[in-house]
Amino acid sequence: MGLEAYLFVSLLLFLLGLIMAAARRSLIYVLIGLELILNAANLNLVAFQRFHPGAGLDGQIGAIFVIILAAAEAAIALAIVLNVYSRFGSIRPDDMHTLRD
Amino acid sequence: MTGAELSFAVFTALALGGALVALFETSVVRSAFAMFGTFLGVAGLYLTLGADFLAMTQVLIYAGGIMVLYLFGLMLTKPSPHERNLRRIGLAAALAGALAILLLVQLFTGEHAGMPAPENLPAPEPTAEAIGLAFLRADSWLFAFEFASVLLLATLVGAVYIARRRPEPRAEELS
Amino acid sequence: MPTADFFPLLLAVPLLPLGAWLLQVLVGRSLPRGGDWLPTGAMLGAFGVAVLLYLRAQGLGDEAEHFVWSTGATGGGHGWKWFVSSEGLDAGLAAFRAGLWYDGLTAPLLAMVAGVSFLVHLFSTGYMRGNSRYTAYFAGLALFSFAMLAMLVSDNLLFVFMFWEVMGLCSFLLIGHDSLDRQKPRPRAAAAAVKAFLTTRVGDVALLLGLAILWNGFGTLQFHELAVAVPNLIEGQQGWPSWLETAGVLIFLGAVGKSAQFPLHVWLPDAMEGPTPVSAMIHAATMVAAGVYLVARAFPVLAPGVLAIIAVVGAFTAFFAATIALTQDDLKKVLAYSTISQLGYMISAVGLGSPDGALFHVFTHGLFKAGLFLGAGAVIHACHHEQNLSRLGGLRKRMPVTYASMLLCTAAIAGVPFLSGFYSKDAILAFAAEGWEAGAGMAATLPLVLLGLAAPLTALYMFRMFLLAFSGEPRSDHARDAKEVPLPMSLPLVLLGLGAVFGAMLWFAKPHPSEDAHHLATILASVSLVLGLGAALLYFQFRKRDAGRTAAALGPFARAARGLYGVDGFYHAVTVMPVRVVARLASSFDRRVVDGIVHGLGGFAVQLGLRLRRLQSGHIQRYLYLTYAGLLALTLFALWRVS
Amino acid sequence: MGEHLLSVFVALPFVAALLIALIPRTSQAAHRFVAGTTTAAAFAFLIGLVFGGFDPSQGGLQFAESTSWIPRFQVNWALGMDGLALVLLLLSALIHFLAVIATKPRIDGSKGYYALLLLLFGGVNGVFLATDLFLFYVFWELMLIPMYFLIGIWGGEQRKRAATKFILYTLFGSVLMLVAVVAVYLRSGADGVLPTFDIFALQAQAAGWAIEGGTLFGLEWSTWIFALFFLAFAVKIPVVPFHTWLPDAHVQAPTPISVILAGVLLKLGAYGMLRIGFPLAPDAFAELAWLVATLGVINIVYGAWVALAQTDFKRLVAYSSVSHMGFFLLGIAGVAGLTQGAAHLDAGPRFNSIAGASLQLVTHGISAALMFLLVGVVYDRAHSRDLNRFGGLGRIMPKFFVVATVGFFSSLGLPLLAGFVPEALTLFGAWPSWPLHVGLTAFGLMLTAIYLLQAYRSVLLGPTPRDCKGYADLDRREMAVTLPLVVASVALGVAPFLVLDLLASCLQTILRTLPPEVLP
Repeated sequence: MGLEAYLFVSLLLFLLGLIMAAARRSLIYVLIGLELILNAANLNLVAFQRFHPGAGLDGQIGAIFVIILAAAEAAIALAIVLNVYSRFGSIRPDDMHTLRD
Repeated sequence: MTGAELSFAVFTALALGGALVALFETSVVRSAFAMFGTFLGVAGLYLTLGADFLAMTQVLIYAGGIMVLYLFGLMLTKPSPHERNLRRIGLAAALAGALAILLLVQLFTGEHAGMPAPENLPAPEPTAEAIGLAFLRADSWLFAFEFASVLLLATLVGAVYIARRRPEPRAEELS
Repeated sequence: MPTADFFPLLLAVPLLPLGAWLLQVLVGRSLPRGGDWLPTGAMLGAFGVAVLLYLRAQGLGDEAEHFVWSTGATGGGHGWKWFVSSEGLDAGLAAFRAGLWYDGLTAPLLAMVAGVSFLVHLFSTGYMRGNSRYTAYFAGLALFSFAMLAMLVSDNLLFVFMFWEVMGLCSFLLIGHDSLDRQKPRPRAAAAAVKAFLTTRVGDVALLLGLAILWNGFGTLQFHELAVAVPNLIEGQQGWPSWLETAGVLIFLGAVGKSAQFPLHVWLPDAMEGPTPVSAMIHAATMVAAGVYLVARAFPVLAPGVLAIIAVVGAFTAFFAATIALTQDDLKKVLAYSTISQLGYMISAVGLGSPDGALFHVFTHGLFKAGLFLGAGAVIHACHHEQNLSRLGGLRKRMPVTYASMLLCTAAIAGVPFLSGFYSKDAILAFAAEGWEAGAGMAATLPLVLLGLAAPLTALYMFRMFLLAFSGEPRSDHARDAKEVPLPMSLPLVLLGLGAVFGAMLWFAKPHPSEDAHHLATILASVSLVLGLGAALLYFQFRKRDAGRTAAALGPFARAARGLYGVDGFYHAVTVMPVRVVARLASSFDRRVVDGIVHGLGGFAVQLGLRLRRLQSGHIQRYLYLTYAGLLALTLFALWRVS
Repeated sequence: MGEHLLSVFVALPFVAALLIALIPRTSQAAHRFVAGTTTAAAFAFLIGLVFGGFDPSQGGLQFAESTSWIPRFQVNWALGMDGLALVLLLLSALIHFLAVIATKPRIDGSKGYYALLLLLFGGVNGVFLATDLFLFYVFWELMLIPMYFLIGIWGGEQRKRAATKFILYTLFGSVLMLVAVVAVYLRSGADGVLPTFDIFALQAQAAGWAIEGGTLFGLEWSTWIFALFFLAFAVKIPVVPFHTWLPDAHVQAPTPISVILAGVLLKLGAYGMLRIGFPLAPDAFAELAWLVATLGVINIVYGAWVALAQTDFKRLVAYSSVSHMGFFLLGIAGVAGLTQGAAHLDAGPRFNSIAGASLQLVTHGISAALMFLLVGVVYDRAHSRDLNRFGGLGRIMPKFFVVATVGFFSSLGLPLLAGFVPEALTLFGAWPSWPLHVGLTAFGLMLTAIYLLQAYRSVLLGPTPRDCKGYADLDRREMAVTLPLVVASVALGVAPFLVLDLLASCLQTILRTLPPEVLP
């Protein structure tokens, strides 16, 4: 399969994550959307590295770091979600706007 | 259809299908599990790209670690049931669509000079040892690697600190 | 040649009053008698030194007319660099050197100015007694004398200008002196002071520009260097360059302001608001003489066209002011306009090509005008500040000394033969006649005609004033109670009366007009005197007309003259009011438009901020949408750049 | 110590400010003492330099030092002193010292006040001494901040508004300057050499930039540089139409701060013009000199005319500052105008012009400071600045009368007082290049006399209103503040060489930075 095929898959994955993060009504969904976006990015990284002879392993290593960050992000984000839940009694983003000017 | 094409098709279907289900599913738990499917599909795609170590990592960390994290999160919060699960999807879809069109146009009309056809690619080699060495060699990624471990440690502490239950004033009392 | 001690002596003349001024300002109020003896004594000293120098110059005999003692002319490091003192630098005014100057014209003038100043000081000790700001008054007088004396010994136009400006400040302070009186402040004195300063300032600014042109043309402002440089330039260029003519006109404008020539004469009559000795100082020794002195010194740079203008303006002023003097009822105002008229003679003399003659008249005029003003001061003092001619009269018997002194001075200014004024005025008329004989057209004829007309008028208005004040019967109680003034005041009167008689003998550089012109002038002057004196005697002595009815007799012309020909009102309408109006417009322009734009920009920024802050709603997903929009825009941009 | 003389000098006020910060809040006298001693010591030090150590015949930098500060960008801690800097430093030290004395012995928050004053002093010193463009910029910004607080905290009723206006205006200028600084820095490295921030190295290169600068939006590169620097400094000078912050700031600022503002801060913009503005873009400056001259005349005439309509004493003096600083602009424009003909003239007018412009900085610093002190004296007694409310103060306050007369007539440009010499030098110098402008300036001189005498009359002459009758004459503190300025004004008027000797060589060096085709 060519590079375009992978890029195409990655693009679709990215768009689905994007819609999900923006349109769903629960913080958990927003986070899931973000995970999809990260996966799409990782797929790009790896695909480009594969189709770019002489690139070494940098693409994959980059992807590993992204995974590490994703793990950290998920941990922190979910902790925040818990905190939000205990404070607002809800995890709907619409219910939270105390950061407003 | 060659074996490579077949596996690509299967994993793609798994990844995108999972994503679609996650997007439209009303139940959070099911949505999370659909995400699990996506993770696995992406891991398979890594395999087709010859990134065996990365595929394993994906399965272990994402499917194993992060997934569990989400399930815990779900269990500790009360889902908000029986409501329309998507709002303003039109706007999001429009933005995403515009972006998609732009990128697709670029994808299929742009030139990809220097990219060899898939059949000309060298056969993939096992990568685990190379990655391990790259992480541990001082002139390579050692610093970033160590930094990542520090980050994870900080995350661990931070997450515990944030999620700790405190007798907090509730929102109504704040405002 | 100057002897070794000449420079310190010359320098001492202005420095003595300067030192007195400094002491007066610092400690004067704690001295006995308010320290009045300090400047008076210093002036006496300065006068003594000036006389010493004068005698030394006189010792040169026939040389006395032409000699020049100057630090600049003799070189040898006596001139000093004023702007930048280091010797290595010679760019621009860094090369400017100032020095002292003493020649046959300065010698008698310096002595006259110092002497008159001293007498004014002396007179003031009596006249100003009991004034609430006695010390400050004497400080002002001392500084005034210093500035005039320093101007006379300067060897360059820039220093002349500087001390001339200092004189402007002194006249401002002294004219406004009464506005600060502790008991009875006179606001009109303040107005007069401001008017005097501003009117002369017009000329001063022009003069400064003129000096700028001269400096950039010649690289020097020293008299003797200019006197050499200008003919060289004219020879090289076959004629007077237009910039030099411009400079000449500007310099003359300076003199017009300071010497109160038409059209900038309006300040001088108002300056009568100052104490009378100050008027004597301004009119005789200092301020107004400075203008004449300036054009006389700048004579070498004045182009023929400029000289023609000067001659006509001066002659017109002489005539114009004489007509006004005829109609004034205020003792001091008559004298003020007579000064303007006489200054017209002097200025005109420069224009006619005789700076020597002009300074000669400055010299004699200084003596008898000081006598007249101090005499007027004595009259005013004796009559309890009554200075309206229609309420004076009959003072001859009551104030004999004043009467005698005033008579001599009046005769001198009217041009009675063998008195000092006769010689100097005669010389000026002779030059006018010479110009008329030599040239043709208006520029040659007008000065002679106007000056000739002014001569009988001078005799007429002076004797009118004199007779109204001194002869006949007293017309008010104040005049009836008048007593002769005490010695400090009468002594100067006597001395100045003598000066008015013999002053002309003290002058070195007698002008030498041609024989024919001289005869013509003598005839003209004599006829004028007879006419003027006769008319005055007829009208005021024998028929005892008083001042008020004189004006009525002269009809509409006199009314116009009484209204000063509307010059003051005209100035108010075309200069003062527009300047005020524009100022108000400029101010509101500044607030509304310039500042308005600034505030408008500020307000715009604030409004923009208020709009933009709505974007920060606190809704995470709205931010996400914005992020997407940004992403879209970036993608578009990237694709556009690629293609 | 020897080779770090200037560093020590610059650091001194900062250390003193720190010291004040350590003194307890209540010991006001100690704060005052530290501030007074520091400024007085700085002044004494500079006077000492004049009499020994500083060589006025040398045009270049003296006591220069340079230490690498940010090596990555070739930023150096580079200080150096020449005649211009020395003269302005003297002025600044004197004015700051007098400002300390002019402050009432008891004020709220004296700790912060004096500390900020010293920070301001240090910043100003740094600006005058910095020979590294980046360092110059840093000090430039550094000195704005204390001024903001000094106006904003200790000012009048509308102090916050005025302070905000001041800081926004000046920051606007600073931002433009930053752009120009960076542009010049990058340009200096374009020929394969290391880029530099050294002002004098940049000056040496600047002549070359004109020829192969390229254009941006249709304007020459060097024109851009000049325009940016000019705008940056124009706000500070201030040039009409960027002047409206000045009257507001002056009216709201307390008297000592007004004195510093008029006496020192306005000079910084002018100093920047002389040191950076035109030497770094000489050809653009020569081309745009007509504009500078025109703006100068507009400043003179417009400022005077607006001043004429003011009834607020302090506003009037503020506008007179605007008017007087116009002479500076005219003076520096006179340096460049000679390219349009007048070939028979040597460098004389050029020197006159720049000497007049720089001397104007000193004399205006003195006379404006004196004028603001006079306003302060009147305000302390009447609690009003309305000119129509006073009158006849000369009768009841004889000492004030003398001081005020010197102040007014020095401002008016009376010979033998400070104001005259620079005006004459400027007019003499600018005449060959800009005769028309000089002619119009004469009109401004007239207006100056009018508004000053009008104010003089309504404050000092005439009858005294009843509520002014009880005013006390100047007390000892007020005499101590005004007398040095009176003496300085007379000294400079009688003997201008006192200052011009220090300036002359330095100014000729600055003139030499103009490219040869501009010089005759």
